[in-house]
Parts: sequence; C-alpha cells; structure tokens
Amino acid sequence: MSEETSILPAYIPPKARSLFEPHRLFLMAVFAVIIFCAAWFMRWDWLPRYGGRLAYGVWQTLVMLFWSSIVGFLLAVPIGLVQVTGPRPLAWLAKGFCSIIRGTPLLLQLWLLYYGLGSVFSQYPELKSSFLWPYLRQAWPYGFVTLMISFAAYEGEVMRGAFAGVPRGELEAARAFGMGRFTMFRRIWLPRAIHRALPTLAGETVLQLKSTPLVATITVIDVYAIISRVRQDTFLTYEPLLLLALIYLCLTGILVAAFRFLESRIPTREA
Amino acid sequence: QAQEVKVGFAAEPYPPFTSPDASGKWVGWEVDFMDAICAEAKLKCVITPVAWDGIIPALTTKKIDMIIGSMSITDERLKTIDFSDKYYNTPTGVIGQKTDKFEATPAGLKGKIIGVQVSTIHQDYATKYFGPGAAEIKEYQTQDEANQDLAAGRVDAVQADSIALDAFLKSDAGKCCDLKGYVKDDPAILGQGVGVGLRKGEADLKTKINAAIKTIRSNGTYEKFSKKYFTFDVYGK
Amino acid sequence: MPSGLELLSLSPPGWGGVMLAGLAASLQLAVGGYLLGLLIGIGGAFGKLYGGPILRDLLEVYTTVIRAVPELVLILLLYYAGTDAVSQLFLLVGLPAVDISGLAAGIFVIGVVQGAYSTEVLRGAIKAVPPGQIEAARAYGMSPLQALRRVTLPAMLPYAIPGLANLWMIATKDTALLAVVGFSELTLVTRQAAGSTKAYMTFFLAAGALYLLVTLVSNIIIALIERHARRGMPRTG
Amino acid sequence: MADSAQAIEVSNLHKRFGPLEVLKGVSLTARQGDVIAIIGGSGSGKSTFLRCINMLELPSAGTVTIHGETIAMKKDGHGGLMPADRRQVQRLRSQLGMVFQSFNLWQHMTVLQNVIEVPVHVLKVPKDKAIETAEALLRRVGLYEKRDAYPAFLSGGQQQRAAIARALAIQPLVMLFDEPTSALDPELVGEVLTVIGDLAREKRTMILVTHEMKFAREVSNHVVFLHGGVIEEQGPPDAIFGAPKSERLKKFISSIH
Amino acid sequence: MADSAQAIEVSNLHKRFGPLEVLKGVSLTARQGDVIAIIGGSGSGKSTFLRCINMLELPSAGTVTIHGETIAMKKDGHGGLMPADRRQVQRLRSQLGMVFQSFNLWQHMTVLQNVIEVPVHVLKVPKDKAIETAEALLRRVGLYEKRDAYPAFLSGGQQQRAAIARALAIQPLVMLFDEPTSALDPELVGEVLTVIGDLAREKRTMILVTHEMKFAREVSNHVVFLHGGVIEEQGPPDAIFGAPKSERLKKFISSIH
Ligand SMILES: Nc1ncnc2c1ncn2[C@@H]1O[C@H](COP(=O)(O)OP(=O)(O)OP(=O)(O)O)[C@@H](O)[C@H]1O
Ligand SMILES: Nc1ncnc2c1ncn2[C@@H]1O[C@H](COP(=O)(O)OP(=O)(O)OP(=O)(O)O)[C@@H](O)[C@H]1O
Ligand SMILES: [Mg+2]
Ligand SMILES: [Mg+2]
Repeated sequence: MSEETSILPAYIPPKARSLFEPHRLFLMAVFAVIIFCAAWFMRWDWLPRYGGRLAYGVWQTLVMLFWSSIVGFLLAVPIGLVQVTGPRPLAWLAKGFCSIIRGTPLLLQLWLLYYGLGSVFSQYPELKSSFLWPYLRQAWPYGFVTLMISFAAYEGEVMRGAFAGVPRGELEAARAFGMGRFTMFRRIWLPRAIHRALPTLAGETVLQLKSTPLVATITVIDVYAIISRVRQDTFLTYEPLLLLALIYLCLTGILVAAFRFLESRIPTREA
Repeated sequence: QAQEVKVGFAAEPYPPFTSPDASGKWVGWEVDFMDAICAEAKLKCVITPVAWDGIIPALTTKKIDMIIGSMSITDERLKTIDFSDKYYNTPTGVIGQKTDKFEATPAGLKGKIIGVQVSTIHQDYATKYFGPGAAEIKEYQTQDEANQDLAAGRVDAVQADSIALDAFLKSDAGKCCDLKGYVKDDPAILGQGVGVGLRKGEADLKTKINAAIKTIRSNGTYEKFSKKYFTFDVYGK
Repeated sequence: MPSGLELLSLSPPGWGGVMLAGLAASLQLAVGGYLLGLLIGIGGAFGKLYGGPILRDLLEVYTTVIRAVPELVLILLLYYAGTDAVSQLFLLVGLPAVDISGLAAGIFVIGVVQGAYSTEVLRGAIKAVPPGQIEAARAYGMSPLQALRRVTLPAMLPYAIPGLANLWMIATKDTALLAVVGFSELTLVTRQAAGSTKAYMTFFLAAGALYLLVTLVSNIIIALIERHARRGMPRTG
Repeated sequence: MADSAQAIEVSNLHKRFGPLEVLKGVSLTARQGDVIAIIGGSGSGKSTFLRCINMLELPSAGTVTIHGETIAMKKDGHGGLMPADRRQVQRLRSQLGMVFQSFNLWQHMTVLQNVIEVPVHVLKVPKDKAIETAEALLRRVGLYEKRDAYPAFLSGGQQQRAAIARALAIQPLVMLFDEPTSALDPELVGEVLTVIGDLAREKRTMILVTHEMKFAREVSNHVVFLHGGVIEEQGPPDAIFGAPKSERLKKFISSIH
Repeated sequence: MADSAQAIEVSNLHKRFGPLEVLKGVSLTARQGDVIAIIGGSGSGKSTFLRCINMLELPSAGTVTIHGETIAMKKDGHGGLMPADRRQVQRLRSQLGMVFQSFNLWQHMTVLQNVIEVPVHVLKVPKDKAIETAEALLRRVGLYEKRDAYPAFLSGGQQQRAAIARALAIQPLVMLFDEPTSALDPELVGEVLTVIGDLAREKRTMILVTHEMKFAREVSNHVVFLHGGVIEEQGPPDAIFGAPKSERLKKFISSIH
C-alpha cells in the first residue's frame, strides 16, 4: 500500500502505461499457454456443429442484457431518488419494491410471472383472441420484464446511496443560483451521483449479464442454454464450460472497458 | 466385505424413478433397481445426490462411482463416459389438449407449437421429424414446465417419455389433455435405452453390473419390483 | 393429495423441517462466504488503489475473470477440478487423499466470487471519500493500516453500504449454486419438495417467503448500520 | 442614496438549530448599489444570515423581501417555516449570486464549465456567448490558464476565484459574498475590491461577510456588527471602525492588530 | 539563534504536476523555535511546499531533513521519487502537526473525537488523559461547547479552530500551518498569535503559510516570499516588509491596502 501512485492519478492513469511492460507480457504469455493447452489437450470436435447456435445465443444474451439494463436503470433513477427526497409514501413504496425484489430469488420471480401470471392470462378468452395474445403467449416479454424489474430494484438501491452521497454544498450552490429542481437534478445531482456510482454499476451490470441465463427456464434460449445443451448432448465436463467462460470473459471485458472509459472522463483526486 | 460404491443420483426429483421423501429417504423405481443389482453384484451401494449439472464431473473426479439417473445411451455420450447395458427403455408419446384432435405424426403436428425438454432425445427427434412442419419447437428446462405450458395453452403438444407423460395425465393438472399416440421409433435418435453411467476404463465394475442386470432380468426380481410402479414392461423391446 | 399447509408442516410427511434445515445451511454458507468476500474486497480495493503496477494488474485480472465467469462454472472448476488437484498433489507427496467438505469448498467459492465484487464496490466508495480526510490521517503519522481502520473505512461506509447490501442479498441467493455439489441448501430442497409433491406454487412461495424474511431482517440491520455510518453527514436533498 | 430603490429587506429574522438560537431577530435594508459588510465573531451567525436570505436555511421566523417582492412563507408543521411557492424562490434566487465560504464548486465540471453552467442552463444564454463572458471573467480573476482544470486540482485561492467568477457570471442584481477573500493574497484582494467597486457603480447590491476589517472599511458603505444573534451596532464604516459605541464592538475592533 | 539545533532542512525541492513545474528548487532551513512565514501569490506553490515537507506530495527532486534525519527517497519508475522506507515517513510524520487549508476534519467523528484520535491511536496516550488535554485545548480555542458536534454542522471558523486544536493535541515538534487564520475573526486571530508565540517559546518549530501580512510580521522571525517556483526573497520580517528588495516583492507588499 505505498503512496506514490495515488498522488498523481490524473497524469498517469493506468491505461497510459504501455501494454508491453514486462509483467504484462508475462501475463499474456501465461494466458497464451493456457489457451494452447486447452486447445490441444481437450475435445473440441463438437464446436462446428454448434457454432451457429452459439452465435445466435450470444446475440440473444446481448439483446436481453442491453434492453433490460437500460430500461431498468431508467426506472432505478426515480426509485433511488424518491428514497432520498421523498415524498414519504413514494419513498416507502420504492423501498418496499426494492426489498421484495431483492429479497426473493430471480428464478422465483420469473416463474411466478411466466407460469403464474401467464397462465392467468390464458384463462381469459377475450385476451386470447386479442392482438396481444401473440406476444403474451411468447416467453421473452416475461423474461424481459423480470430482468428489468430486478435490475431496477438492485440499481435503485445503488442510486439511493449515490444520490445521498453527493456533497450537500454542491447542491446548495445549484439551488442558490436559481436552478429549478429539475435542472439541478439533471445538471448536478444525477451526473455527480452516476459518476460516483459507476464502479458499482459496472459490477451490477456484469451481474445482470450473468442473470440472463435464467430466462432459459422459460424457453428463451441464450448462450448459456446452448452450452447446457452441448453438455447434455456430449456429457463433456470442462470444455463447454471453458468456452462459456471465455465468451462471458469477452463480454465482461467489453463492459468493464466501457465503464472504465466513462469513469475516467472526469479525473478525481485520490488520497 | 463388500466393495463400497457411491451411486450418484440426480438431486432433482424424477418420479416415479427417483425422488426423496420429506424425511430425506430416496424412493422410486430406480432405487429398487439399484438395491437389486447391488445385492446381486455384492456391492455396498451408497446413494450420493448431486445436482444434474455437476453429476458428470463428480463421476470423473471419483466423488461418485456410477450414475443411476435415467441416462439415455447415445453414441455422442459414449465418447465421454461409459454405460452399462440398458436397464429400461420406454416408448415416446405425444400429448395435447383434449379439445384438439390430431395424431402423433409429422402431418398431424403440422403448424403446431411443440414443447420438449431441452437436451433430451425427444428434442432431437422432434426437431428432425416435426421441426420442418411445426410452427415452433419450444425447449423447456424441465418436463413439468412443458406440461404446465400445455395446460396454459401456450404450446399445442408435448412430446416426451411415455412414463413422464402418463404421470402428468393422471394428475389434476393433466385433466385438460390426453395422449395422442406414440411416435414412430428411430433407434438412431431415440437411442438404445437407459443405462448406468460409469467412468471410462472401469471394465471390472461394468462387467459386474451388466451381469447383475442380466440376472435380475432372468430371475424375476426385475419384474417383481417393476410391478409396484408400472402396468407394462418398462424394459422395452 | 395433502393440502398446502400439511405439506409445509415441520415433520414428515410435511417438508417444513427440511426447508428450515436448508435455510440454515444457506445462511451458514452465505455468512461465511460474505465475510470472506469482504476481507478479500478490502484488500483488493486497497491493492487496486494504492498497490504497485503489478499488483494492480493482477487484481484487475482477478476481478475481471471472477466477475465475468458464471458462478456455476467457477464452482464446478474450483470444487471438482480444484479438490481433484489438491488430492492428486497429496497423493504425489505420499499423503492420503483429502475429502474437502462441501461447506468449506462452498464458502471458499462464494467468498472468492464475492471478493471480486466487493473489491469494486469498496474501490468506488473509497474514491468517494474526500481525499483530504485520508491525507489528514497520513499527515499525522497513522500507519496505512491505522488510517484504513480509523478513517478510510468508516468514512467510506456510507457510500459502500448500498452496494455491500446488494452483495449480501446476492450471497444469500448464490448459495443455491452449491446444489451442484449436492449441498442441501434452501433452493435445492425446495425443488425436491416441489418436484416430489408437484405442489410447485406452495413450495416456491414458501421459499420466497423465507428468503424475504431473511431480507427484511437484513434490511433492519443494514438500516441500523447505515444510520450509524452516516452520522455527521447532513441530510442531502 | 435615499433615492435608490430598495433591493433587499430582511425583517426580524430568527433562526434556530434545535436548541441553539443563532439569529434572534435581525433586520436589514439594502438599497440598490449598497455594499453592506457584515462582521462579527466566528460562529456569530453571519453565514447563516446570508444563507437565510436565499432560503438555503429556512428561517424560523421573519420575512425576506427582494426587489419589493416578499418571499411567501408557510408553516412547515414542525414549528418552522417553509417557502409557500417554490417557483418564486427559484426565480428570485436566479437574481442572487452567491460565493460560499467553502466554495462548493461542482467537482464533476471543469472551471469553465462551472462558470457557464448557470448562464447556459438557467438563464438560457447562448453557449458561445456564455463562454465568451466566462473567459473574460476568468481572465480578470487570473484563472484563464486553469479553465480546463477540475476543482480538485486547484489551490485554495484558485478555487475561491473560480467561485467568484461563477457568481459574477450570472450578472446578478444582488451578490452575497461569504468571506470571498479568505484564501486570497493581498494582490488578489485588491483585485476583488476593484470588482466589487465596479459592480456597485453598476447599481448592483452586495452583502458581504468578511473578517478583514481593512477590506470591509474600504469596500462597504454600511457595516453591520453581528453579535449574540442580534445586530449589536451598524452604521457607515468610518463610524463603526472610527468611533464604535458598544463595548463589544470596541473590544472586537481593538483586537485588529 | 545560531545555537539552536536544526529542526527542518529542505534542500533544492522540485515539484511538478504533469507539465506544470510548481516548485523549481526551493531550499529552506528552520532551527528549533523558529517561526517561518511563507507568503506569496495564490497558486505560487505554498501549500504544495508544506505538503512536500511531510510527503503528502512527493517531490520530483530534492531532500527533506527533519531533526537531522533525511527522508530516504528512491526512484518510482515514472521519473519521480518515492519514500524508500514507509515506516520512516510515518514515524517522522507523527512528529509533525499540520493544519490544512481546507481543514480536512474527519466528518464521521465529533470535534472531540477528531482531537483525541491521533493521541490515542497513534501516540498511545491513555484515553482519559487525551480527553483532558483535548478539552483544555478546545477551551482555549473557544470550542468547548461544540466538542460533541460533527464538523458538518460547524461554521467555517469553528472548523478551522477544531483543525488547529487537532494539530496542537499531538504536541508536535514541528507545526505546519496552511493559512490557519483564513476563516477567523480578528479576536481569534489574536488568540492564535498567542498560541504560536507560546509554542515558539517551548522551542517548537513552526512553518506557516499566510495571506495576512500583519499576522506574518507579528508572528514570525523569518519570512519567505515564494514566487515563480523559487524563493524570490527571504529575511527577517522587518526587512521583508520594511525594505523589500526585489521588484516583485515590492509590488506584492504595496498591494497591502
Ligand atoms: N494535485 C494537483 N494536480 C495538478 N495541479 C495541482 C495540484 N495541486 C496543486 N496544483 C497546482 O499547483 C499550483 C500550486 O498550488 P498550491 O496549492 O501549492 O498553491 P498555493 O500557493 O497554496 O495557493 P493558494 O494561496 O491559493 O492556496 C497551482 O497552480 C495548482 O493549480
Ligand atoms: N446545520 C447546522 N446545524 C446545527 N448548528 C449549526 C448548523 N449550521 C451552523 N450551526 C451553528 O450556528 C452557529 C452560526 O454558524 P455560522 O456558520 O452562521 O457562523 P459564522 O458567523 O458564519 O461563523 P464563521 O465566521 O466561523 O464562518 C454556529 O455556532 C454553528 O455551529
Ligand atoms: Mg461563516
Ligand atoms: Mg494553498
């Protein structure tokens, strides 16, 4: 825990350092050896047969992740905000929502929504003959709604902390200069809160990425489901899982890099 | 002293083959089957429940020694693990809503949405024979979920093992539906039946098990405990 | 078929007792894994912020890889491949093979996973502490550890609590993954009960209620901690 | 200055924090172009008074009138007051510039962004015009080179100058300065003095809290000495500094070394 | 004072922030009991210089010696320096008291907790003794009534006094003050002056940055004028303020109004 690097974060952000420092080269070499061993000593003959389906699965995963976290986050902002500012009844409502969603397993929610609510829908002949039925009988709307709600609840909690953590003086300054509540929120409070919550949000989005496979239980097929399929078909233990790990690693890498980029847009002085 | 063998069971219940009761005891046809062959082969068998997802690695890392879990023998799987001879094989059926009249043939299922359990031989079969004509083939993680969706009207037909379907049709939820018939056999896909999963290279154990299966088939033990569960011969052709 | 409440009674044939035992097992795992994760997280966050370039890169690899790879994969790899490797190693040096308990392995796996997440949560929280306060601690000759304990940790708590609370919620539910190694925690016994009795709604709702209960109790405790942590902070808004 | 219109009138202002009554009835009138200096011991409630004028602290009792418009208040149910009409407060605030004792710069914006924020997003000045004004102001306070730096990387005095520029950029009718020169060196203090003089000549009104008596004497045309929650004495600077009447003020003045 | 032992020696200190070289070789020697005032324009590097002495900023070049012990430095691989031995820095720091320009009180502790924190947890003074000392100090700076308040609820001056009390509580051999009176009223400035005088009589060494030239003149026995990254001029206060030699200093002094 030495102190040297902490003093000048603005001038030597980690990314500015070369990719080719000795220890990084070493790490990359280790990684290459692992890949090589995996490719050489393990069975990959099943790969071509599933290639197309894997690509489709990755696409499905990304679509689910993208929309559920964007819409979920848009919901999370008001959920976090009302818990800090009130009004009281809304704050309680938001708190209750977060507690219930965060307090129960995602699988259960998915299941209740799809098999519970979904089968209630099917008991109404009017609904069954309406233009909505083609959507309601499909699985993805339920999967999407469940994932989105879950993200909103978890991120609502994160945003609550972030909103509460913005220094009061900066909000006062905004108020003192006659900013309306909305302008202050849009220009000062929200950006400050988001910036401060970014590292946590990055983690939560990765978690969301890994929650998406659950939609396979209601017949929405993503990359995880395809890999399960491979495992069942071949009874191979590690190979499909390693490929899955690699795919998730790439997706996460992209996510993390994107968040790091956002974070570094505003330099902060660290101690 | 008898050799101790850890038998892996799928921790998820699969009645009437394996399911735990509320006191934690495992019951079902496959439990009786295990008891019979272990007695025959003079093995001391210990039930070790492992979730389905972890059952193969548990076998390969020697946390268990064999798997009794309604595993169908296929060529693809034989590349990874070994199987004993088959110990049961049941026909494949198709069910649908009572109000909906159709047959379990490609023509009858044209334009229908068919539900199957993911990664089963039924999925492969449905994809090959019904896929071209059907509106959609939906993959479910468990058979129960497929059945529920049939009752809810979100799929038109479900193809599965006739025993599993039978259990469903007899239950309250299954009142909506009836059996539309058995599908035409295709051993290349529907396989060579269900066998005991074994690690590769344990020829000794495999020989013992195969011998035991043969014996209980011929001395009537097999028939005796099967009667408690089924009205027909689960061993199949 | 027995009614919903009979199914939940505490002694067989009710599944209530089994479910409570499952809950206890889940909590044991969750608490152990969470605490281990917190320790790793504190070290990791400080390593990332103040460590040398090599340490930082290694930690970056750790957090990225662990967070990226689905927990199921990690558990299968760490539990099966990991314990296998340890056993092989023991055999090599002539010691008897060890049998690592499911609980220990589970706590270890959950801890390692949670550690990666809490590293990031804590890193963000530490960055949110006004740098002057940490500088002041240094300026008065506190050792890094002291500054951490006396100033940085308490000062960053208000920013870290929501994220850490989320992690705790996740920890209680991640224990479900340990079903893969045959650990009888709440989700697995719920599935077993539901699968054996076909009373899916009853058991899933019961499990949901148990999880919710854990959450509500946790919420109360977290709110108390948070109120304490926010002492000295004027209300924003 | 009797002809000048009345810019600010505070009457009988009370403020309590829990058991502590900080302001016990303070009244003050400022006409356009007035520069009023508020002096007093640390903790005597000077900042609180300024903050009550733009309703950052809600007074426990009393009224504030800005350019003839009295801020409407209503009971808040906890024995205090709160503004009856939020939009009114907001509108009046955008005519008040404020320099905070602790600067309160927005940490996620550069100096320039801090300065143009209010003109562009509240007053709807076109962005390029706002930047032009802002750069001129930053040049004036000697901060042009630092316009793209984030506040966390500035020296104390630089932050204070940024805060002053931010307040000036909205060209407010009334300016509230809370110790605007506390972190500045004598040369810059002189510069701020000039700025305030210019503003007064434009008939803008200023209320400033300061501990630098020399500065107060030079800059203001009216000095208020706050003590024990009330105005102990007030008057033109020469009278206050030259011939203090109250014992307390005499002691306070005498300690100027 | 030639007989006094040497307390602090800074030699040829350089500090750059990226492209900006703030200190371009500053050397300074303080003997025990010295009170050195550092003056200079805003942004001239005064705070940076103080912060380099206790290694809060790492110098780009140069050495710092405290009570005869030179802080060992090594290259950090990015063209800068870092302490070779962290424990040494830590030990030396606990003999240096510092009052920050922005106070940096610990927000999660009350005033009293802030003051006893270092004595109890670093210097291992028994808690009741520490509280006794702390309360005496708080009384001296007039903050006894606020001992159980959290910093966020204090006025600017009260925070500054708490910060001074915190620094005094460790009874350091060397005190570094960064504008310790910026938020204080004249009476309190007088009080701080007395405190510093007392400390100097106890042979403690002080380096203080200030913008109040009067204060600098009264309190110090040596004045340093920092400009353009170097010491433009230094000497006894009377010489500096009475007969400045450099053009720059003359201009600076003349602006004291
Ligand atoms: N962490 C940092 N990163 C980049 N630049 C910095 C940093 N800290 C200080 N500076 C710059 O270094 C210069 C000197 O700053 P310093 O705080 O030492 O000034 P100062 O003499 O104390 O001024 P003041 O009287 O206003 O407090 C300033 O121009 C400032 O912007
Ligand atoms: N939010 C608050 N809660 C409780 N007490 C407060 C709060 N704000 C200020 N006070 C108290 O009110 C009194 C007046 O504070 P104020 O900030 O107005 O003083 P001031 O005259 O500006 O002093 P200074 O010159 O030190 O800045 C102080 O005793 C302070 O401790
Ligand atoms: Mg004040
Ligand atoms: Mg400074």
